[in-house]
Amino acid sequence: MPSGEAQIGNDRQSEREAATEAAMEEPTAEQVKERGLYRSFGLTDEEYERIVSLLGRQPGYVETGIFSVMWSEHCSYKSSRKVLRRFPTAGPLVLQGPGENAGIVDIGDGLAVAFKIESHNHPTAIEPYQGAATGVGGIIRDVFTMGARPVALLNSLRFGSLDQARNRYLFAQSIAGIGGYGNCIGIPTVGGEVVFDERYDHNPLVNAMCVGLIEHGQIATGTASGVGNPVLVVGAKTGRDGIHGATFASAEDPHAKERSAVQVGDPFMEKLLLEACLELIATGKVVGIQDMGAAGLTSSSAEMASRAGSGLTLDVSRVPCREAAMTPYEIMLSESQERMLVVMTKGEEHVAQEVFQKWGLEASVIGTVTDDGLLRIREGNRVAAEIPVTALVDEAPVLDRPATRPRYLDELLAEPKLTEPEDYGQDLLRLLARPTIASKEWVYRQYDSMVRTETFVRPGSDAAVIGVPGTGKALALTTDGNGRHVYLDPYAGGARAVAEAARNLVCSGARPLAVTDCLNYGNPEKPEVFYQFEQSAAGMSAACEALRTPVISGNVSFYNESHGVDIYPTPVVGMVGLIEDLALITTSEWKGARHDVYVLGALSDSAGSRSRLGGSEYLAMRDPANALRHAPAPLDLDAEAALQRLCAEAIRKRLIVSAHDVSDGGLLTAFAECAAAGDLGADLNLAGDGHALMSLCFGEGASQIVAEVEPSNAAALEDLAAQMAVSAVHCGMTNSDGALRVSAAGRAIVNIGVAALRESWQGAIASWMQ
Amino acid sequence: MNLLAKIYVTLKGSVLDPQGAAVTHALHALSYDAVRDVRIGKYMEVTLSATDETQAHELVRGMCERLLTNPVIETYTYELAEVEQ
Amino acid sequence: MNLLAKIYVTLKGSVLDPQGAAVTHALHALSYDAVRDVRIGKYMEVTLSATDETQAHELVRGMCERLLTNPVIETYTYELAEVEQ
Amino acid sequence: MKCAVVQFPGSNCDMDAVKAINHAIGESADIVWHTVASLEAYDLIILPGGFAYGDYLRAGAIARFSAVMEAVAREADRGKWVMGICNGFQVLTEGGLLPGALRRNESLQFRSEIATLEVVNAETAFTRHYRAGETIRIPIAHGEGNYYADEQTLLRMRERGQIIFRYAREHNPNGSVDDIAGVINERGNVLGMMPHPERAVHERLGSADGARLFTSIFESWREAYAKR
Ligand SMILES: Nc1ncnc2c1ncn2[C@@H]1O[C@H](COP(=O)(O)OP(=O)(O)O)[C@@H](O)[C@H]1O
Ligand SMILES: [Mg+2]
Repeated sequence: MPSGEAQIGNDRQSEREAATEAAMEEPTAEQVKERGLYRSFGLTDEEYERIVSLLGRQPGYVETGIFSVMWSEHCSYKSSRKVLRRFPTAGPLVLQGPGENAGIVDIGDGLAVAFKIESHNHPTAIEPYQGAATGVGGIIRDVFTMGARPVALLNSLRFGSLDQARNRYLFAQSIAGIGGYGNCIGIPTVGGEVVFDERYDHNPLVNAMCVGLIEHGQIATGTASGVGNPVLVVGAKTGRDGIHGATFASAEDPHAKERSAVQVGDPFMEKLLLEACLELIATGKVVGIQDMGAAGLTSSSAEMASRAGSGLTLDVSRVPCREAAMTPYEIMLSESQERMLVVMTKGEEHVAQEVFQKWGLEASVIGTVTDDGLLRIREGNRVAAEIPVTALVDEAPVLDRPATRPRYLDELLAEPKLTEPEDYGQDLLRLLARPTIASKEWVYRQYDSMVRTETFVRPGSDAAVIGVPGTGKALALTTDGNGRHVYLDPYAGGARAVAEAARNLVCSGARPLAVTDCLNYGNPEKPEVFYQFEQSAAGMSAACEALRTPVISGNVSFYNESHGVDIYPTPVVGMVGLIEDLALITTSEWKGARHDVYVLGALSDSAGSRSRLGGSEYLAMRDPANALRHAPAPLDLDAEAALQRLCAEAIRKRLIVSAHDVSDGGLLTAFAECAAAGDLGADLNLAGDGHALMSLCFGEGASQIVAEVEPSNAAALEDLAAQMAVSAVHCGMTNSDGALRVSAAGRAIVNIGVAALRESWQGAIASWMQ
Repeated sequence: MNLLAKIYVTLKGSVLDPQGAAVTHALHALSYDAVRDVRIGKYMEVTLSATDETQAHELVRGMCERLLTNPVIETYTYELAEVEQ
Repeated sequence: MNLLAKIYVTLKGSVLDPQGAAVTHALHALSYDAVRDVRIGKYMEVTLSATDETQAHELVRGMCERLLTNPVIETYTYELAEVEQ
Repeated sequence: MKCAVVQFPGSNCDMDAVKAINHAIGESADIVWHTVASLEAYDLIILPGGFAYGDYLRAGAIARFSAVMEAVAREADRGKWVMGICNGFQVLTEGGLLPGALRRNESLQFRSEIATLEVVNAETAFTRHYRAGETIRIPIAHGEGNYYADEQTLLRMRERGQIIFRYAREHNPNGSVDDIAGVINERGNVLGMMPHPERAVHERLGSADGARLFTSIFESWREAYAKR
């Protein structure tokens, strides 16, 4: 019987190479310069010269590695720093703004909410399950490192279109990874969004958000103060994972990928780490604590010292390693997951060791806090690196990237000329089956959204709602963003992301508190991309001002480009709102038959419909070739703010029983979602015909909310709206005969059974994924 | 000819294997102190038909690289044997 | 002596293997029509020390039966080989 | 009634179980760490949901060797009530306190939703407040809930009324044999179920149907206590 055996050569070989490389003598400072090694780390000649002048000598190999990660885009925010400074970040409730691992907002009762969003786009493109999973793991650490108990997760996702097998693979695996991590660690994943567009074909976006609760007195920070205080590494052992992940997040160099082996997440380890860290922080013996994310020990130690204006001496030979013969360089740059850096009060290191032992984890003292302002790395008695902390952090380059308004923006046309559909209902069914519009149940049923038993509104409504134990209050949570709109109008698109997030919270009965943002863009070295970045950030700032929601944390992801194509500029807004009374919780599905249906917010103005087909998913469906050639609707922030005030007040007065914001897919989609989710039909009337009717039905971009009102409250709602000078248009009534019927100027344009609506909307993604 | 490919997929040496680590721990807790290390991977039995061995090797390598493993974190080996029926 | 045990855990023949079925489907979708069937199990590499081979066999069997497999649904085979160091 | 909720490294529904007991029957419950050797003091022992030891290898496989599991087996032998929810059910089957095994969901996906169940046997200490044949809604959240037992075992279980909950016909979320969602041991004091009754104790959570498991056991305890 013939039998064969094959060994796959190249992987084994590259492992051997890596091992020999590690064992090799470390290059000298001279060689780093002569051979231009710093370039392969991503440093420019200019940056190298700057390092030489800051140090007053040539940096050694380890030092060069440390500078390269600290000065990378990922850690230094060198391209974005100047722009981010313009965000409004202050507010009466802000307890911690940007700059720490997560922002914190006061919610009364001595409690606060900590939250942050972060991208893990590049790792996901390479290994979607682990890339997405470790993204979730990282953002959870950012929250519990503040002393907060993580209570909810959200995720904002972008993939290429599902007709490509590769995209289906990336999508399925990312969802599995997100669920795999959150489910295991026991934090409910309660919301998010998913958009499909070929612009994300090679650059999927995975942005993960974590929300935590904290008592005011328990807030911990990432500071390394107090000379002589011990520094500990706690949690997982260090391996050769993802070395240079931060620097090479953008590199197209194949060696870079080889080098930065993908990190594998261990949610079980993180669950133990989470419990141990919270227990440790509660002892009051922790001086500072910071998670080790990108650039691992290097960035965590430099940032902790920088915040305190102190120095640190660390001995890498005391770091517990998973692999043999790891060099100082590798230990400093490893991105192994599930680790934290902790500074304890001197003499209390045993407290950390006891707590960690209970949870079966290691806590090893690796150094001390000094007052000389130096990050000094030893390997036993040998000094491997000695760098002023200020040189790494404060002196990191800040760039003034040129911004140029892209030509396409000046070539945009007004509304497209589409023929009016014979049957609006058929177009609505097709629209509901577009993966971007369709129900995301296929996604969120893979997430445990209920663990902790505080999830009062599960995924599927405008925002998720979770209870705040012991208070009778709740938090509403959402993420929103629409890259196509931002592409077509960067400023208004940025503003709209904020407005939409706030509107989702308001529709749920909440008062928006603050924003965390994840800014995903292409290559910032392209002036057109930088323009998109700058303008959309400015638009977000304006909306944050108008809606009084300061930015308290965030993250930037650049270089989301492949083959010269940049993704849509995709700022994602994560927002948290406070619901003062559980009785105010409101959801989007219709609740009962023979209720009045209103649209709050103007349907039209002097220029016709307030919505526009430009930028809409409907236009992308009807005429994909021209989807990017028409301007979207302008945004009126004053009108938006007024609309939100009305909705909030109407909910507070218990005038409305359901509220749903009108967003992707437009007004008919919003009606259909209310109907499908509530299993109720309606008989509705709209005005107009021709193009105006089409953009009213399918256009996007206007500030509108669909509200359901019991007849006995209809007059009160109309009065309130008049008083607040916001339009409230009565469109008709819900019914109990299971059909959604819409007519316009006496003509029936939609007549579809609710079951059929639901089938198109709910089954679409599943049918792609079979 | 009909063949059985036995495919062994393992995580690359430097990639963290949390499952293996947990099982090592558990074995130690059960007093299997003699155990130094555990790595956990996948084992697949694929039955297929091919015109000859060369083609079979090609098929198996192809499916391993395209679907059955992710070369970023995994490696594989396999054995191929003719079977009856 | 130092040994490497290669352990193969598979679902019992009578137990459905949905993962294998899914992979078979996926392979067919990639036009690997030559594939008849796929069964998916676990592959474990356990390095251990033992005084002699008999003891090693005993150890490996013990850990398979107590922890590494669930006899209600799984069976296993293994190979044992001496290794250096 | 003295209630213990066992906490393994990786348990994550432990607090939920404590909260549900408080809410449904007004009793407190102790969280008991996996190293504890005696559970003598308790009337009801709950093995909660979660991912004990990360569910690595097989769900429940490592946890069942915890010191506390010997105590659980001992108390079960003495007739104390033991209830394994989700991961707890997996630990009980792995440990041999309940028949069968839980495999990966047929869809190969984790599934989280509110499931519709049929109460098959309402004559146990855990289910006396339900009606046989009644339909209830209880959340599920698991990736390995696909119950399996061989034909012979199933036959025996059916004869002895050991099948307690089934998923509603055509709504089996994981492919379990005979649509089984929850089973009991022969003696009737060890219950295992994949759905999470502790997540369904008031309407705000989407259903209050799970509360009756706790009230049933509470009444069983009161009766037994009154007899003593
Ligand atoms: N990736 C996801 N994870 C969890 N929930 C999701 C995800 N994508 C969408 N959802 C949920 O589906 C519902 C609809 O999402 P979306 O259409 O984006 O709402 P909206 O347009 O109101 O922001 C929301 O409740 C949302 O939280
Ligand atoms: Mg919405």
